[in-house]
Amino acid sequence: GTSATGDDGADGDTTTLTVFAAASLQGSFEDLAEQFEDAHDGVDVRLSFAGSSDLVAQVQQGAPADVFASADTANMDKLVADDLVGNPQDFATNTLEIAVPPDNPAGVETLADLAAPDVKLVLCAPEVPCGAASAKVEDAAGLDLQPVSEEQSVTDVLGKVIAGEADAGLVYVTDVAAAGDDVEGVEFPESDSAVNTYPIAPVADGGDEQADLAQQFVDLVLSDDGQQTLAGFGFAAP
Amino acid sequence: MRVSTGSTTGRTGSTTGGAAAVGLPRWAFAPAAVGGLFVLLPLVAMATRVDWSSYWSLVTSESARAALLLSLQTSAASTVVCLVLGVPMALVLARCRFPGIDLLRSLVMVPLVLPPVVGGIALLYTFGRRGLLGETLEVAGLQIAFSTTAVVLAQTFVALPFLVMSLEGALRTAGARYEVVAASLGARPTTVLRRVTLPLVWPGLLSGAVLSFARALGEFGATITFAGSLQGVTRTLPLEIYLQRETDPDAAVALSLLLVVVAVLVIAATRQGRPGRSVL
Amino acid sequence: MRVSTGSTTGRTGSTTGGAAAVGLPRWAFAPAAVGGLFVLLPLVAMATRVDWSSYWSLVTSESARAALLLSLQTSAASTVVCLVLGVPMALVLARCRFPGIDLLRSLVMVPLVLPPVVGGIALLYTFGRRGLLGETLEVAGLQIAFSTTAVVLAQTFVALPFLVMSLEGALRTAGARYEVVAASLGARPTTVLRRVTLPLVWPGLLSGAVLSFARALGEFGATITFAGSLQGVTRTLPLEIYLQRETDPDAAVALSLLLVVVAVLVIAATRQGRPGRSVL
Amino acid sequence: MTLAFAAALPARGFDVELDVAEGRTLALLGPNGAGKSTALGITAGTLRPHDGHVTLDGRPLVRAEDGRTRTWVPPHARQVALLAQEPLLFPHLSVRQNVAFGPRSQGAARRAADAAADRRLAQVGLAHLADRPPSTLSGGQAQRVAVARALAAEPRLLLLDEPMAALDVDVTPELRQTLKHLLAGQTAIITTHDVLDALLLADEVAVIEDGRVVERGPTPQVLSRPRSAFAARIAGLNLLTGVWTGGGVRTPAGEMVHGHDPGDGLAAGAPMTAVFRPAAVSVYLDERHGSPRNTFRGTVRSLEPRGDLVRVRTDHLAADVTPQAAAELSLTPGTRVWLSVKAAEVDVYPG
Amino acid sequence: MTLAFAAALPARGFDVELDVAEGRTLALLGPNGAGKSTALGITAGTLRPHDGHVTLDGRPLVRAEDGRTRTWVPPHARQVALLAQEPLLFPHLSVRQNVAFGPRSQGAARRAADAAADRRLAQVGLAHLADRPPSTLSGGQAQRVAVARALAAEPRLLLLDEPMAALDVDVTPELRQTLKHLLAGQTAIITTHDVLDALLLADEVAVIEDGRVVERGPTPQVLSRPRSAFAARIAGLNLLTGVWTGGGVRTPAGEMVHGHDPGDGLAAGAPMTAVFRPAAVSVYLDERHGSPRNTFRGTVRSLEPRGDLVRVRTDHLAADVTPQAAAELSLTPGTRVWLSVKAAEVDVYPG
Ligand SMILES: Nc1ncnc2c1ncn2[C@@H]1O[C@H](COP(=O)(O)OP(=O)(O)OP(=O)(O)O)[C@@H](O)[C@H]1O
Ligand SMILES: Nc1ncnc2c1ncn2[C@@H]1O[C@H](COP(=O)(O)OP(=O)(O)OP(=O)(O)O)[C@@H](O)[C@H]1O
Ligand SMILES: [Mg+2]
Ligand SMILES: [Mg+2]
Repeated sequence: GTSATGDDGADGDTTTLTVFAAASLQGSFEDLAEQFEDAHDGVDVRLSFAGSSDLVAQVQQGAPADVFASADTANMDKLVADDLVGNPQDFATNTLEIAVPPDNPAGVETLADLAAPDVKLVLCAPEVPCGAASAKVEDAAGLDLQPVSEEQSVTDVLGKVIAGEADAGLVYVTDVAAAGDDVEGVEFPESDSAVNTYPIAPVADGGDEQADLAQQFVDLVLSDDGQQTLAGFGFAAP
Repeated sequence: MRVSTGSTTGRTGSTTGGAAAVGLPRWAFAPAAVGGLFVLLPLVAMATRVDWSSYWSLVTSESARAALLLSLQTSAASTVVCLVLGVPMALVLARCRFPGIDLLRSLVMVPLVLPPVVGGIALLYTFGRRGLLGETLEVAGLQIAFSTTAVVLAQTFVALPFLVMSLEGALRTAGARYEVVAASLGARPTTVLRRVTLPLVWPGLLSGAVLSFARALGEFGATITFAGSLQGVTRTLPLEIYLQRETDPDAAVALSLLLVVVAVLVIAATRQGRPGRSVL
Repeated sequence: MRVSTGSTTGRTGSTTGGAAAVGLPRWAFAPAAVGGLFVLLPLVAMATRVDWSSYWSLVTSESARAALLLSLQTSAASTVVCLVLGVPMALVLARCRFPGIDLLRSLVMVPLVLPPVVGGIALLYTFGRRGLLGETLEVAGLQIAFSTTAVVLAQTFVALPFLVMSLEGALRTAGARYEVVAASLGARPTTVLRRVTLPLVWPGLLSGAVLSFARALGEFGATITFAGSLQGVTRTLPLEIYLQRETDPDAAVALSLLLVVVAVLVIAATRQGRPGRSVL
Repeated sequence: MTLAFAAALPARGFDVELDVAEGRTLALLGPNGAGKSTALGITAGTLRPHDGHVTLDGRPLVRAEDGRTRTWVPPHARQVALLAQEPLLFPHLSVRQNVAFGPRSQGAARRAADAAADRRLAQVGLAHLADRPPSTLSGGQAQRVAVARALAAEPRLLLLDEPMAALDVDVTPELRQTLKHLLAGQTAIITTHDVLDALLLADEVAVIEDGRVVERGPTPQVLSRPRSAFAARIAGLNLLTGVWTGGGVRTPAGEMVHGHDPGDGLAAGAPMTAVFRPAAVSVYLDERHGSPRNTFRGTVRSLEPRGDLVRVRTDHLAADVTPQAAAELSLTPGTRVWLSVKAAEVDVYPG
Repeated sequence: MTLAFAAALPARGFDVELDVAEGRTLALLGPNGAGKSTALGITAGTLRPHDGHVTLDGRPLVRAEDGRTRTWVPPHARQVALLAQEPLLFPHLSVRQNVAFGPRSQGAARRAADAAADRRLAQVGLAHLADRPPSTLSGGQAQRVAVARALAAEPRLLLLDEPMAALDVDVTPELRQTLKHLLAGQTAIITTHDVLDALLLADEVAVIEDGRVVERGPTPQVLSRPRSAFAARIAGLNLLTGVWTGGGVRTPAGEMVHGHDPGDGLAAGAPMTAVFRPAAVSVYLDERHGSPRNTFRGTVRSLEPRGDLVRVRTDHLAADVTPQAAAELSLTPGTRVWLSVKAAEVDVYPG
């Protein structure tokens, strides 16, 4: 996609780079965009955050994206299959963590504790990436978890835990970090069995100049600076 | 069409004598048609995307059937709750005057403007385990979270303003003149309500109930936030559609079409009973 | 309170003589109060969660201001579009009789029941580059999706039924008797519409417009799907709230409260102009 | 003919033919539910006939055949103003704006329309209420404003549905006089229950009963020589119908009525009408065989004061007697009486 | 007193005191906008007075002081049925159900209520319309159903607001008779513009003008010796007021009126009323100095047929003359005339 250029600014020379990123990347990508704007005079980075699948649908319908950063490979693969993006590269990984309310009312210490019948557990539905990951660790640990709800997104899981409605939930490390004091994270070794990878790619079909800029943004994300920023938000390196 | 369109000597076929209405200005039909198309075209566009060969198996899958059933049950239940709470609310708003009633009326409309997800959060803060009423409810032995009750509460919250609004409007337009006559004939307020007020605003009441039902049927944000999503317990059809969308967007569209058909059937069925008003 | 509550010899203070209304049955106040609390408590619960010390800086942050401004602009624009398309639609639905009009009326209500995200998909299928009208529009040089225009379209799609509904109801209740009188005095249909019909249903029109505006202001699902979420271009206040929720749920609630305040202000301001109907 | 009307609406048992000549006023009389308002509604275009046509100044306004409307001029283009039985003042406009509505709609400038409105309001005696909202008017005031509004539209044909009902004695004669003045030269139809309205305002009268015209003609003729029971009642006359026997009229009940000889050789058996004033009737408690040649039996139904006299109504005849006479005979409902009337007072004519 | 009424509503310029004794009927007369409906509304509880009280059978229905309502019995508990000026039949109920509404609401069983309804419908002559929806009734039919509905509620106090307006000649006497029958023993207030209603139905009359009671008393007295111009007009009498001069009454315009000597030593300057029938007035084109001792100047305003006579209305007096006389004098509106009346025909009394 191509974004509008030179639409504002007295010099009439502003270039806009549009980045579509998964909602969980909001904090880190806002920082990255600032860095990019500082380094590129006259470039204005516009960020659009939504669920990865929303973004995919939008790009498929011709949304004016220059870069797409997905929260999972499955969604990126859809765009690859449609030939809508260039070569995707993994730029971060994320693992699951147990989130519990600050006072941990059910006393959850291990993954196995989640199987206790009186623990109100919420998971992501298997259809969404975090749910798929949850299913993997469940398998790996040989547990049969009985959630009271299979949520649509990590945010929904986290929301229930923060409100104290659920005793525990499985979310990503970065989500626990972003939530601050509202939840407490409980790490567990089985999380290694489900490492979630974040790929990024320039969106094809742009003009040369845009494609250039898009590649530069991807490069920034993959650079040491970029990785450091991501680490600050809890992401692990790919 | 029965209605003439402002021509000086139009030729219109009509199948029986009787009341005639003033024509609409002819130009009014153009924007009306544009408006109609604006709503209809997206539905058509959706229908063209559906893979009709697999449609039947999709909508009769176990998860789809469970979701549809749950949706119908909870929507019916919340419509009943809306009626029980909303009819008195509309009566008070339409017929009583006391300081602050205008503010109250505006506040009752708030669920309309609140993004449903935020509404769900607010409900959590109220009826959740750690919410305002959570402890009271827990002492009373009521566990609302993650239950079908929570779905009904969420749907009621978003649907209630529809009923109140449409009934209050009908009550205001109908005025209180017939109620005054009934009272002077010796009817107590309850009798007036039952035998005069409600029958007179029947169309408004009916359309309010249908709207509440429709809104409850389509409710997603507040439900997922407040009640969660578990097949057969809290996963209504809209929630099922969202989930399908993650893996198979076209299937989601197909399920949405099912929702649309159900809604149109309900609305149309209720319209049947609605008597036409005579013109003069 | 001006209205007596069914007691045989009540003592009520009233500040001036004039029309008296039939009392409501006393029992009606209980469910009305429950209903009112059901809507109000969640708002209170929300308010108690807000960190008021940081509230001001939060709601005046650049992103919040941009989102609020965009929300107000787009909601105003879609209210105008709703009026332009919806008033003629309501007139046709209320005053014309032709085969299929009942089906049409039901279809126009569909955006109410459709989960907004599905509505957004349907809009994409229609106005997107690969949609039904996509090519036509592209030839015409129009790029709708993911622009501010798309936000207005999405909001109009979900808000239009509110206007049509509430106006159609008002038109039906008002009846056509005054229109007939006006026509017999020589007024052309356009004159009748402008000088009689619309002034008579003014309360219904106003409340329809307010509802549309409120619904547009709270619109989230269709907007994020059809218009995306670009700051200053398509990221309205509900989208901003949604984003905030990912990182800072309390900030999201605080922003929601801003939305509620804006909506209540708009609704209350419009109510002011609404003249009370006399009772007898 | 300016107005030619022939329409049927079987759903209301309505089938009526009427016409009104240029500048003339027709009074429609008839009992409640006879179809008066229906006729006006079809003419104004608020009702569609099932069959028939209405033509004004040679221009067809509506033509229908067996439920299908063939021609249809919408109400606003008919130049027919209808003052309905209810005043239906526009609630959102002031009294003056209501009256100015017609002129404004027909393109008059604001000031001209307001001036016309004020003139009409003065004619109905309500100039001082011009700035009031209609909701603050009393019932009679509203009706008078509605009259002014209909007049201000200056229609080709004016339809007035009981314009005088609910007006007080004070204003009725005045408004009647105003209408008389304004209806001169105005083609109009007026429905009324008051014979005075018909006498003063109408050139012709049509009597409708059960959706059919039972009688019509010039006002003085219909009211002095009515052929229908209703017209006789409204004219305050006693009416008996029967057949000519050569010397008099024999009613179906077998009574003989003698009157002025109608002259010209009438065939025996021809349908005849006999009419006489209640004041010409004397009431007795027994049968007299004096000079009055007509006597009838009856039972008193009601007694009503009427000016200086008392009107005694029996089953089918009425008599006006002095209060003294009524007291002497101690007439009360249920009293059996003989009524007698001199032949010289009875008008007999074919029909 | 069964009903004691004293209430003010300054917003309508209304300040009226009335009372009605047990089983009696009071007729409220007055011009359009005088406040008749307002008085009924306050009694029925559809309006709140600003000041004053209404008491029925010793039980206060409403008491207000300076805009604050102190006592308030809701309308349904007042046992006061109001037949408003518009029929307001419940559109969703059949005619029978409308009439049965009152009995049903007061706890009667379905069948008993329906039977009562059918009885009342028969009394107003509409038994055959019992199953119709109100929207299919003509204006007059609807009004008659509303009368039946009010009667069926069997209230302690019945309020009738112009029950006879819009009724046809056919049914008016009958319904009047029905009402006369039913109002015997029923405490009731009726507003009307028809003197016949007052004469037949009311024991007492109160005349309201501009929101004030200007005259009240037993019906025959008010209508034969009216003190207010309106009462005189409604009674069809000429009325002149002035002061006693010893030999006659001097009007403010300086005219002298002679009549029956009122006897008893009246002080010169006492306010006096002189009343005479229009039929006693003769009309001339020039001044006569014959036996009639009273002559007045006037300008003809209107001519109306009235029974066998023509009523000539001048600025402030009316005369009934024969059509022949009217034709001979070629009276038309605008003609300047002399009116004369014999002193023997003039009733003079203080007040
Ligand atoms: N909407 C309707 N549907 C069916 N029948 C109707 C309708 N309106 C009136 N009628 C019937 O049609 C007949 C004629 O009614 P219409 O109103 O013309 O009478 P009218 O002569 O004006 O009587 P009134 O003097 O009481 O006003 C009546 O029998 C009435 O019951
Ligand atoms: N809602 C109102 N607000 C203010 N003034 C009103 C209102 N209704 C009536 N009035 C005024 O109060 C006065 C009394 O009105 P009311 O209806 O009692 O008269 P009425 O005697 O019944 O007249 P009519 O014979 O015309 O029915 C009138 O001057 C009228 O204009
Ligand atoms: Mg009629
Ligand atoms: Mg009145």
